[in-house]
Amino acid sequence: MFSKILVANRGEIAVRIMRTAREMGIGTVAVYSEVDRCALHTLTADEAFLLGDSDPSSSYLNMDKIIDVAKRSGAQAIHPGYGFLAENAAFARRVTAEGLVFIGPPAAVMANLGNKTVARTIMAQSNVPIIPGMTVSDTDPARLLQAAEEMGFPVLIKAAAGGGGKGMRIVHDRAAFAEAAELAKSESMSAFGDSSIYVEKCLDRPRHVEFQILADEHGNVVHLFERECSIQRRHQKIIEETPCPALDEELRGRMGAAAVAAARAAGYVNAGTVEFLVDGAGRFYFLEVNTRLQVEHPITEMVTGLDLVRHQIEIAAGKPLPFDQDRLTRRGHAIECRIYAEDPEADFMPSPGPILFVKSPEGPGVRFDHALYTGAQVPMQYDPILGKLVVWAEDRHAAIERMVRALKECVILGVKTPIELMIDVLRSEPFRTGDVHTRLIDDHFSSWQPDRALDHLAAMAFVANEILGPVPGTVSTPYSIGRGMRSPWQTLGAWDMTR
Amino acid sequence: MFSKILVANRGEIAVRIMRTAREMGIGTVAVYSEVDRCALHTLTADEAFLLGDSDPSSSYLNMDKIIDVAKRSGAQAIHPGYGFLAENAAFARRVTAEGLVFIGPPAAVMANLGNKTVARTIMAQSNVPIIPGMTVSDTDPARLLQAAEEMGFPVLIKAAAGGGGKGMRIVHDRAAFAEAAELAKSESMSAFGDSSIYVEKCLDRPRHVEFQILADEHGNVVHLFERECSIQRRHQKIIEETPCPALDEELRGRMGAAAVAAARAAGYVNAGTVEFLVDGAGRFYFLEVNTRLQVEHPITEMVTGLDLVRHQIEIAAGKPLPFDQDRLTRRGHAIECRIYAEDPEADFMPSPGPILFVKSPEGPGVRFDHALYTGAQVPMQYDPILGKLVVWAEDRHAAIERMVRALKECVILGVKTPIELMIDVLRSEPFRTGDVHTRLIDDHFSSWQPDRALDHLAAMAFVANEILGPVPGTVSTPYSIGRGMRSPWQTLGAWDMTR
Amino acid sequence: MRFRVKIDNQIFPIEACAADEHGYCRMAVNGMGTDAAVKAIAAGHLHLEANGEATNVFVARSGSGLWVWVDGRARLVFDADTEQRRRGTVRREGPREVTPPTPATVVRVPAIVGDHVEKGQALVVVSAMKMELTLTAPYSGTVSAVHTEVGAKVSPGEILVEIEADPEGETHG
Amino acid sequence: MRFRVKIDNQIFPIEACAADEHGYCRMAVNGMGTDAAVKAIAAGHLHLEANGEATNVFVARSGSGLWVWVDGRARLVFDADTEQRRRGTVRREGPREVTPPTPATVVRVPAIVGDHVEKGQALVVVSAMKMELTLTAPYSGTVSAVHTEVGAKVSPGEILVEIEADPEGETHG
Repeated sequence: MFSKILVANRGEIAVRIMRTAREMGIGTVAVYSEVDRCALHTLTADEAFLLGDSDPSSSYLNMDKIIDVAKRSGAQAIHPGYGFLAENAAFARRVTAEGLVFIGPPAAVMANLGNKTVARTIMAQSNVPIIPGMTVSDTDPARLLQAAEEMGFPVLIKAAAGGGGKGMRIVHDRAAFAEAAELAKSESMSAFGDSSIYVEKCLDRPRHVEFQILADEHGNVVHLFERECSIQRRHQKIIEETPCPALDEELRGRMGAAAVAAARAAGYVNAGTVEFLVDGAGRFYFLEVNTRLQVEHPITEMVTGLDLVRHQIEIAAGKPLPFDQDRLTRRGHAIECRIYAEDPEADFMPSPGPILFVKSPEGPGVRFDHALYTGAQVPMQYDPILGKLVVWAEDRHAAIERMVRALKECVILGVKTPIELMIDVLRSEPFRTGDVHTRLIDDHFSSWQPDRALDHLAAMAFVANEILGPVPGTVSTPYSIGRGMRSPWQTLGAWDMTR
Repeated sequence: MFSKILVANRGEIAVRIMRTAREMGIGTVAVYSEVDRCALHTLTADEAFLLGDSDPSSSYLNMDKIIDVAKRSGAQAIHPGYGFLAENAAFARRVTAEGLVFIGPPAAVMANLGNKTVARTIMAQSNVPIIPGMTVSDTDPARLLQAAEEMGFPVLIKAAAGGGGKGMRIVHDRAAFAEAAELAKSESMSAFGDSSIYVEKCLDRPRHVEFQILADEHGNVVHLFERECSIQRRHQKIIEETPCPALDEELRGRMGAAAVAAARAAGYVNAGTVEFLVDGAGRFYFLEVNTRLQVEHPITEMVTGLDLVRHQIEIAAGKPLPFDQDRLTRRGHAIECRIYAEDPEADFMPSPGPILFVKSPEGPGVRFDHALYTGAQVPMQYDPILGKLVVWAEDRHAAIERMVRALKECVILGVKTPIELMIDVLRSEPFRTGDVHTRLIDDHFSSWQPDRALDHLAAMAFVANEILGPVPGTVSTPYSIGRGMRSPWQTLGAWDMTR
Repeated sequence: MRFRVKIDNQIFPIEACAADEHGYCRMAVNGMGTDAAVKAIAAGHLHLEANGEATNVFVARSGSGLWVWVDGRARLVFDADTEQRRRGTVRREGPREVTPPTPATVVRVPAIVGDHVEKGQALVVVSAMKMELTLTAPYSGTVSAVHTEVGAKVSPGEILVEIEADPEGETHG
Repeated sequence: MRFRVKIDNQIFPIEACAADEHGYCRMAVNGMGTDAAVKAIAAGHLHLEANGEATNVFVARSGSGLWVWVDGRARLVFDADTEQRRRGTVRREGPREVTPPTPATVVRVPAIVGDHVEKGQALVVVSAMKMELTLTAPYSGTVSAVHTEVGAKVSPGEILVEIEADPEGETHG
């Protein structure tokens, strides 16, 4: 086993990985950018190294610097987390070439699956059902439009290199196609360094259901059941749950088998996720393989009782999986809410700034993976995820109620968050009945407004605070030492978005 | 289902019960004493009522006042937690007579099982093995001594009405018997209002293994597997785990069946615990039934995936158990450490006082049920439990490492706690190998001293704090408004105990 | 003591007393029939009882306002009188200027000086936090100046495109 | 700057610098070869790097001392110089008086005026937090006064039983 690993990431996922490493007796090395000198991941590691300025290309995307730190610190392996270099095959290749271990799949597998059209071809050859659409990417507007017209609108434009909704556009008619394709290409270029896109048939209100897989170097592959990830905004998941209310045991079994087949077809090793779309008739289609630990991995941990990061590290160290498919069981129901610094009243615009007060929810069945403390800064340079609130309970109904309770206990002041919206979504009829699909937020919450019923209580609390005086210890301004500047983001709430 | 319940308790257990009630859509009513005006349970409830001054007899033991609050607030049921009135049959009878529901077993069952000698008789009649000893309690020193001599020293003197180590004394020889019996009678009288005691054979370094049971009003009884509770100090559990490393499936099955038989023999309803002693040869003996929710119930919740408080409330509302024995499974390993305000260097003397700083441990597989906040007071009038730190993981080894990690993250300043001792116990050879018994702390840690290896770091932190100045928000003195006085307990660390 | 408290665009007139011997500050919202008693518990933590129900409220000062958390809902709360003085004559009628809502990088500039644009038409596309945002015309008119270019780093308040508004009533196809 | 810091009975002489531009305060323990850099992160939260390893340290002021949490270990830390001045000539030789360590209620009083008692013999039994504690004779001697009775509420510092010590060397069977 490794004695020291480097975590090439920041925020809640870096902290979460370090906790498991610590429990395994493995030393932890953090890397950080200028703006993250006091970030929680920097503070949590046994050792921390400055990469450079806050631009991702100078820090968390800078392969040379990260590999240099790994060598200087004596780390034997690198865990990439999610985002940044996690699905960068060139990085995985570099790490291996330098004699270090990449905690993730082999670079070649990652390259194949990272190209969405290559992945579609591999799956089609292994009889894993794929969504109707192109299997070769393109940049030429005319050929792309032609493909779109052949399959019929609406279509989805997707980045060949991408994932996570980056570079993705729904196009409902021919007129809007050209500008959407331009935008998708440009976003794809800035996110992945590659402007290749392709066109897929857009299914009507599909469910997004993914299967977690674990595969070792010895040919063992298992799936850890599904995650229902249909609740999205801006094509990014915000609420996930497992089990998926729409799957029966028969369909779950078939999809799990398809996920394992997909992993075997790709030669997969380590933890990964096979994403499917499921239509109203219960037909499922391969969407993509995420060759990393997913943001939403904790709900799988909750229902299976496994620590996925521990298994990632053990697999990377060459150990065989300690269980086979028959030994794995699901129990209860788990839900995750992603807590971003974003404004649900302004189309989920990021809302970075200082965390003026934070208090984690507690009690039975609650886990909050985060990188927050009172006085921490949420920088504008990176993905504005603050944390992931996860609950599990005996059944879906109890899990929903537990999540509502936990969200109400999840106090975050200083930046906008979707917590209030999430409470309303969880309590909504469509969510309660399990009738979820990828357009649920758009269909039911696009003009969501905060409930004003308790505003008079907030007003009275304001008055009490004026009368009772500043309570000892209230943080009025963030500490200035070694912190980034106060960004204009924090006033974002007062801006009307034009988009 | 009830629309409102009263929680007749304080501290972490009251907060824990309220969280589940809230998730079930049930309103919560707290009761509190003068010193608990700002206690977390008082603050957590939807409504809170002052009972009276801080003496338990004026507050948490005052049946009249508690029943009056239940009626005034419109609560339909009372959850007694553990301790205080939880095992008081007269209280359960009063609650029922007043038309309210007692969330616990019927009064008559509680009375039978509360009398340890009656309980021993019931079990013996149902072929549940009992420890050799008296089945009739007594107060006469001569007859007690005679019984002790007949079974041979060492013997245990126990309170007939008691539990939890109160009024219990080990006697190694005839000479010490008389004073020990007097002390036991006096302690039993003050704790339970009854000085009856009895004598039992003292087993050599037995394991204390208990089985959780759930029984509904419809004759269904299940067990939720065991808890190993051998790690004790002052005859009180401080570290519990499940599964018990010493049980194989065959013995677990026989003990589970005996626990269910014991529950059936007693006519048990609601959640309860059947305690056994297990000797080195794998023989097990009935010890007692705890007719309440146990402090250590969360480890069972972790490995079975059930919310015991939810099931207690549902059973009390007349619902049948939603599962039978075959549906129940164990998974992984859970450990609990009880965090008391007590000084492990001074024979675990209570150490009440102000909580000057608290920070809960977080991350995967960690749960901290507590009633703390920075600025809270730990009053001297009540049991000094601060919280219960619970972890679960895939196996015992991972659970131990996770608990060590969590203990290190469980920052509590202002009162003495056993956290440091617990880290050392968990890392000790006897605990690691699973070779635990009720004398482990006495045998290996009776002269425990803090490890001084990191004291120089604490010294440097002191200097930094002097130089960097008081960090904004540091609480230097607790807020004076509405708080109890600063008790001399907080200086206890400087006292040498004479006992 | 009397207060006028502002949340969003609503004003709450509140009459409050000094703290009592248990530290509770009692108050009522005029015209709403809601009484409350509020007590300070710890740093940023208040306990509020209103109409027989209690809840924990968390607060944090932010500039001239106070963030308040009630039951999962965060509000930025102001003293209405101070706020009014501070804002003075500032018009509050929605964005009239083409400026990014966040620090961002310009990726495309469809606006061309002299072009006529309709309200809502794309003028500048910026990228921030790996997302693209389109800044559109706040009203119909003619582009009179473009102050940015592809690759520029821009900040809120910086006017990227100026538009000379159409005369009232005039429309273009 | 020089400090003498006391934990338990150990004195640590420490030489420290003012904070650098990143807020780190650098220091060394004289004679131990341990360098550290410590930075203030948040209320009660410091970050400490020593010999290439970092850890989070939590602190809280308590009277003249500072509680410090390092890696699961809580220490009450004092400035040794202040502490010495404060303690002055106070004798530190263990309990010499029969007084409860905690507020408690007296449940039994075996001590009788005029009795001779051996060191360690039970004098008063008190009850606190549902536990019984036996207060024993701190030295051998003759009970000269009993200032309490069953049922009394007693506090630390209150002398419950006075004992006239035996002359040195004298023992009783």
